Amino acid sequence: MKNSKKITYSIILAVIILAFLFFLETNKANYGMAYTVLMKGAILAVVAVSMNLVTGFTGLFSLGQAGFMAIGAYITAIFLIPTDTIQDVYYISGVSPAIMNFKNLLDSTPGWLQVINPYIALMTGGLAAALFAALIGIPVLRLKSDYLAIATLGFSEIMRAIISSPQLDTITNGSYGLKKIHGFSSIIQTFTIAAVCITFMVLLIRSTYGRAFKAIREDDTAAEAMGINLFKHKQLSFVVGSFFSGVSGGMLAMFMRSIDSKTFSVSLTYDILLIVVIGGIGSVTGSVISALLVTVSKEWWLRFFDNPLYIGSFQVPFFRTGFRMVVFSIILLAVVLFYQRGLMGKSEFSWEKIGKSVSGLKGFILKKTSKGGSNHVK
Amino acid sequence: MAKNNLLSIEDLCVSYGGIKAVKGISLVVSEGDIVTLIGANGAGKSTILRTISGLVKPERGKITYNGEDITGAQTTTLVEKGITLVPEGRRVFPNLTVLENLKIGAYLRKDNLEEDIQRIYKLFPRLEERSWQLAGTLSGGEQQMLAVGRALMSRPKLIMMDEPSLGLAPIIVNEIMNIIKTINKEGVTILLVEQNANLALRIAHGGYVCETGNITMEGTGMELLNDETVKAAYLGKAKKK
Amino acid sequence: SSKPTSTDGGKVIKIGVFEPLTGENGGGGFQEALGMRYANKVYPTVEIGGETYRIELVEVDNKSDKTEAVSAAQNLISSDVSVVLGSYGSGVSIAAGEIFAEAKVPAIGASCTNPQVTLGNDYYFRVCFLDPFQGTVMANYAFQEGAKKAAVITQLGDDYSSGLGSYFVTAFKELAGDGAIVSEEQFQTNQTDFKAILTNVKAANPDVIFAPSSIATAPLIIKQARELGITATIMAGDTWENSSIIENAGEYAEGVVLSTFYDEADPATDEAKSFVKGFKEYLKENKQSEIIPAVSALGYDAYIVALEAIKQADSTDPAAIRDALAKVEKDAVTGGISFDENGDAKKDIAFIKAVKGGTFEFLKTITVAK
Amino acid sequence: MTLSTFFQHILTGISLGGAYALIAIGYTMVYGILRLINFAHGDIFMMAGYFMIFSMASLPWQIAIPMVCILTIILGVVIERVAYKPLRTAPRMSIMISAIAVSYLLQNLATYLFTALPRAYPEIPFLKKIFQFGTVSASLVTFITPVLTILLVIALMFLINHTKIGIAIRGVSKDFETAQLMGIRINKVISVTFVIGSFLAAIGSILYFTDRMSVTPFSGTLPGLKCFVAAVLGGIGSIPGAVVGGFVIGISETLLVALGYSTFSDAFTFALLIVILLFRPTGLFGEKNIDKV
Amino acid sequence: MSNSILRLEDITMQFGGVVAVDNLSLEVNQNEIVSLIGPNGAGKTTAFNVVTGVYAPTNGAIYFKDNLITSNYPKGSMKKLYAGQNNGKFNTRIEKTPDQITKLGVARTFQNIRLFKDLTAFENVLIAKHMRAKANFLSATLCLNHKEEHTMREETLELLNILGLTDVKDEKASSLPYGQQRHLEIARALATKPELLLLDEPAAGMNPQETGELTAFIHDIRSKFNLTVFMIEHHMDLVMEISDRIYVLDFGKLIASGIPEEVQNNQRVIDAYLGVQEDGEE
Ligand SMILES: Nc1ncnc2c1ncn2[C@@H]1O[C@H](COP(=O)(O)OP(=O)(O)OP(=O)(O)O)[C@@H](O)[C@H]1O
Ligand SMILES: Nc1ncnc2c1ncn2[C@@H]1O[C@H](COP(=O)(O)OP(=O)(O)OP(=O)(O)O)[C@@H](O)[C@H]1O
Ligand SMILES: [Mg+2]
Ligand SMILES: [Mg+2]
Repeated sequence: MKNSKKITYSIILAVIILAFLFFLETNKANYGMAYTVLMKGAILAVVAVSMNLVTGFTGLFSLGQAGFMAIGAYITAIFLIPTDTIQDVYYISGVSPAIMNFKNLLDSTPGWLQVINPYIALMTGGLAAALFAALIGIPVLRLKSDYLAIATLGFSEIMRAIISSPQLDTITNGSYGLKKIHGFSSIIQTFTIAAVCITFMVLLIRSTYGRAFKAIREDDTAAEAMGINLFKHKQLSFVVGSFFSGVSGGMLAMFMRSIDSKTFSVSLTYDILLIVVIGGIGSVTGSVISALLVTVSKEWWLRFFDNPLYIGSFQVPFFRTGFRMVVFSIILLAVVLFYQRGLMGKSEFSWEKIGKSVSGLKGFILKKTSKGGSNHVK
Repeated sequence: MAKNNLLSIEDLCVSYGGIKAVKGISLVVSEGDIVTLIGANGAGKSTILRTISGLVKPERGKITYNGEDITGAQTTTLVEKGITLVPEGRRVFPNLTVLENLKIGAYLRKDNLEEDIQRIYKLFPRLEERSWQLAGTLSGGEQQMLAVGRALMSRPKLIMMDEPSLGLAPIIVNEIMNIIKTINKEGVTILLVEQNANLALRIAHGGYVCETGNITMEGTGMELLNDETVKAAYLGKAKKK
Repeated sequence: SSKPTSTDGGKVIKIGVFEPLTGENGGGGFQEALGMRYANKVYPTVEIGGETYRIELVEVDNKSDKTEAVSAAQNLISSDVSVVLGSYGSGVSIAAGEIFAEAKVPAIGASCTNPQVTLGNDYYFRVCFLDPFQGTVMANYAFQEGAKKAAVITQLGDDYSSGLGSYFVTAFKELAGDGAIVSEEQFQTNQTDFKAILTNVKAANPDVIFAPSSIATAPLIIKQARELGITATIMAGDTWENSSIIENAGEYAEGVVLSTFYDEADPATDEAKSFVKGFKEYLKENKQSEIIPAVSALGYDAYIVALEAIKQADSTDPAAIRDALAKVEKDAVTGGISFDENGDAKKDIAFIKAVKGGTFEFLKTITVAK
Repeated sequence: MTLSTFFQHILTGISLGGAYALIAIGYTMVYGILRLINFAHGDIFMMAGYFMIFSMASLPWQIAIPMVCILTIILGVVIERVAYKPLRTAPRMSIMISAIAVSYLLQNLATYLFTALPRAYPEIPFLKKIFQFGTVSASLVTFITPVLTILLVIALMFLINHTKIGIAIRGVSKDFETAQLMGIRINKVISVTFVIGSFLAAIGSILYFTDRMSVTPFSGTLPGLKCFVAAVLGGIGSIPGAVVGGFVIGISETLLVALGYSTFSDAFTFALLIVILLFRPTGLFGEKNIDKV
Repeated sequence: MSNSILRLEDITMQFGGVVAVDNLSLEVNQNEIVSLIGPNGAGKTTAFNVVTGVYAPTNGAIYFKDNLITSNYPKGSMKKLYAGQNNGKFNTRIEKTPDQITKLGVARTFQNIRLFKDLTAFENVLIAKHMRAKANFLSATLCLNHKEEHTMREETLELLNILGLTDVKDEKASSLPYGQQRHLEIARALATKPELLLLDEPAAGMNPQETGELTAFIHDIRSKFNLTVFMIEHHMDLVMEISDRIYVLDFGKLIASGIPEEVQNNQRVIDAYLGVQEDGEE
């Protein structure tokens, strides 16, 4: 396929998506469920891709995502809780003067700065997560495979313990969490931020640095012998990945409007890992598709399993609360068993493939119709 | 010769995904013989051995062992029947010691192993010196010795060796060929894949030449050794000196 | 449970049930939902504008998980519910509050006692009292019973537990002096081993232990404490009025004291009388223990308050119902209910109960000025 | 801290550590052979708890205990067959997701079938006998746990290091194909591993729940995580490592709480783990990476 | 100034009690082809590993183009265990990582092929170009380095062409036949623009015919890229034909060195390594 053609197709696709999002935005009331679930899917897509960057493309099995997301989320939240309600939020122990001063400082900035405040908040959250990643990366990235996984998981749990500790009540509001966080202005905003983040990571993966990451994944000894500085590149991937985990944590805070430390427990990391693997380790498109699919099906489409189902007056057995999650687990298992390498394997979306399958489909239909035709003659 | 056919293969086809690696070969190994399979890289030699061992499932064809159809049988069943493979690329268990590697070679045997272990140590003194060492840290050649020794531990009827001389010092290569002759004299049938066609053909009773998935030539060891095409293609001697 | 809309064709008004039916709080959420389901059974219809509407409960499971709460709440909104009931556990209610407020659908909390649920949210109401009140009540009770030293055990990262603990500490210090809290311990979510904490508590030798926590942890704390030879009175908040705790802790549970929203032995209203009778049957039908959990009663109350508001609004319109709710007055199972400007039920009485002979026995009521 | 309080803590720590160790061995063994972090292990342990509740409802403990062991073993082996065996040649991550899916399934199934309300764990009379030494009190199970753990581990170590099946287990872990060439039936060997792991989980579950008295669908989550950490700390794949790890975590956790750092008890556990890994990148007893260049 | 490109001085490498390389000194000169031979387990690969920084030697020093790049002496528990010689001669500690050494201009292939298995032949080579790329990660990500990227790709194609891999450039490395994998490893090593190329058994698994072709090929690349080649090999045909000089190791020690004829007729080498050649075979 020609490049220009591909670009045209891509632009058309982007326009369609935008139009769809615009439609959702204007008809929010009627399509609330799609609106909410897609928004969450987009946010999870960012963190899934960031995990894929680290785990799938660099081969660093990291389970620290929840921790980095927590950092991003709390920082974003502090930025985005309106100053007039902040005392209500820290209702038990009061708010630390440092935060109060900071909020006042923010409020005194010029108007345009306040408009881009959410972006600054997300950036800061991401940067803080990246900073933490850089610090713990120094000792931890020497570890191999599962040892690295458990060390990063440990970090994430430590992070959570610190956040929920009563000692930090005036900053993180300990057990009580942060609320009244300013949310997204529209779903288009969410998707745009997500798209920018994911595009950046895709470009990184495609660059010469991304290739070096893959080399490390394939065989770190050989990669090192090819002059790739293992530590520097692992660190780079880890820090960039954590940056975007932090950003997506911030986005999650904006989506949920209220967060607490429990949100960022190990199971969040598992959920993300699940999305990554279902999508295909080493496939960005896979992660994105899987983030949307998993979220939409788990939180929306499968919900009917939770309610009693009648066919006529016959009540179908098994359909009651909790059944949805049983079904979800079974589907999950089936998908892993069926698609051992995830939905996309290591491959990415490409117009060529679409083209191929479309022409394949065309051929199929043509055959069918011609067959049908001959039948007709008979 | 009224030798019994221990192993015979008819019209074997194997492919990996879409790629055909073996395209309908037939061959026969008589009981008590050394048969060698030579051919260029990627000709499909290892694939043939792996298919006989049940590690790869054939697409078509029939493998008979001792009169019994063993096509597609499980690897472990075949080992029980006395077929052993020294796999390509050594494949020692890196986390086991040298001694444990030898013991695991005799996994199905229930009798005393001591005598056999001593025999292997005599064949490869280096292994005795390093009996406590984790096999993963052995040098390439030492691992190759271990792989051969391990296969002998099961007292097979048919032993298939995939490039047993790979990475061995010349002196050991000669040694290995002698060992093959010795165990063959003790009654073990041998199917040998070797890049060092020269040596292999010299000790073999019969040989096959394999090219891109097909058998292109067969004969006794000496016949092939003296064949001009074989000389030119595999013995690398035509232009020398 | 309810029948689907399609079969009978009549007019329908939907009430959302927003509860954790699985996850950490799945147990409590289930009991609260039972109360609502029962209420629906008792009052299946409502008159609006002279027409009979069938009331359909739309249940969604928020899995005790804040992240999922948002989409679960949205699911209710998408199902066009006129009013929402729930949830057990304040965290999920707070997370969902924004969604309800934005969609302008009123929500009535049954047992979510955290002040933050209704604070600054014009669409959230609740039929129970609040943690600060409850904490103060228990501190007062302990002090009245002669306790001089108290230990507090709370769950980290849990706003209910930590919040209640903190209100208790403040109140008890005020009453008994700054040194009266001899030990403050925290434990982690899902922790099952409390011996280390309890050994410390034992060493501090308190007169009472205040341990507000979830149903799942309660029997563990009680049993392990008694096993270690701790004899101090163990006290907690409303969540502990749950028969599963007695079932699990067995005789160890004897003497445990808690505050709760109502007393089944002494029904205050007519509504309460018929509720106690009917609901016990209903529990039996559902293969549950026959002790009525307080949260079930509150769930029932939330439903009938919603019903009353619908009647008064005489409309299925959520906004109208919200306005009616603000003015509603209803004699419910847990007493008369009307809401203050925050949307909180004006309740100033807490019932103190203790476990005796394998059931919860009423001790006294305590009133504290807010 | 008085001396008796200290002893009380130590007792608690050792007993907790013993139960952790038994579960950690399950992780380590499965990891040792499949390179798989069996996330479902904690939930198998939880299910063993429910099995006991239902067995004891109608049977005396003498029969209930072996019954629970058998049921748990069956559960473990079935899980292996259904969820892991078809993935022998799949990437490691996929098997891990399969394990997570099984873990979700068990939790959700337990919630669905038994509700999320805690269920009382039956008392096995003799285990609950309480001993009193001055002010220190403890039930028999507290003493039995560490002793039983050590005994089982000694037996297991012998099995792994000195028997044929032991060598086979270690061999299979590195190379399925070559193991088959040795005549080893890998599926059988893997099943044996799951039998042992699940058996220990059942025993661990009996000891653990007898001491803690109630079961919920999430009862396996935290012990699961802790024991996994214990296995890694000891060097995942190493049985003595898992035991030492189990005791280290059990005791240090208890002592930290005892010292008043309950907020950070988990954090400290993880911090300890990270520090140990920094000095010994493959845990205390983990095998070094033998990747000869 | 000498014309040596690599010089090992009293290198000892000890693993626990095993002395793999024992007090080895040798020198490779610019543009030479030098072979390192010896029985299995003699320490040849280990010597390569020490040169390329995979292991830090227990004792000894290494010079690359007369610059000291590695130097070490027994430390820690090794102080007691150390069984080599020249204890105390060295007192500086310089340990370079493999990537730093590659950057200096030393590239290698591996005895057991270590390609990036799941990547294509093209990517395998392109990755090796990364080290010499100048773009930082931001400019590379934002595609500001397309000129450089373009040259990298061009050069990669050229290398593949030279090694006869153009046809298979888009195939996964793991699906290539053994011989091509060996070639690809060499291409990848060359992509790092080395001055010294270390080949560990390049002819292993090749038949005599293919081995013969390798001789010509190594000569070719030496002149084309102005290389020095240091090679481990067990195929005596190849070694004797191609080497300017040969070093022979046994039990970690140097037992002989010199031009092929000398080594071939050295009795110690024959006893330890070559064995008595059967007639017909050489
Ligand atoms: N796992 C695999 N997947 C895909 N293709 C494979 C695989 N294994 C082998 N092949 C291909 O099958 C063909 C035959 O390979 P095989 O290993 O049998 O050759 P061989 O004769 O043993 O070669 P060599 O002398 O290099 O060992 C080759 O083209 C090879 O690339
Ligand atoms: N990491 C290690 N730990 C312990 N011993 C080792 C290690 N690496 C190598 N050895 C030992 O050092 C010796 C030299 O090994 P090396 O790989 O250098 O041999 P080699 O000369 O390359 O042999 P070959 O020709 O067989 O490849 C061997 O005896 C080997 O067992
Ligand atoms: Mg081969
Ligand atoms: Mg070597």
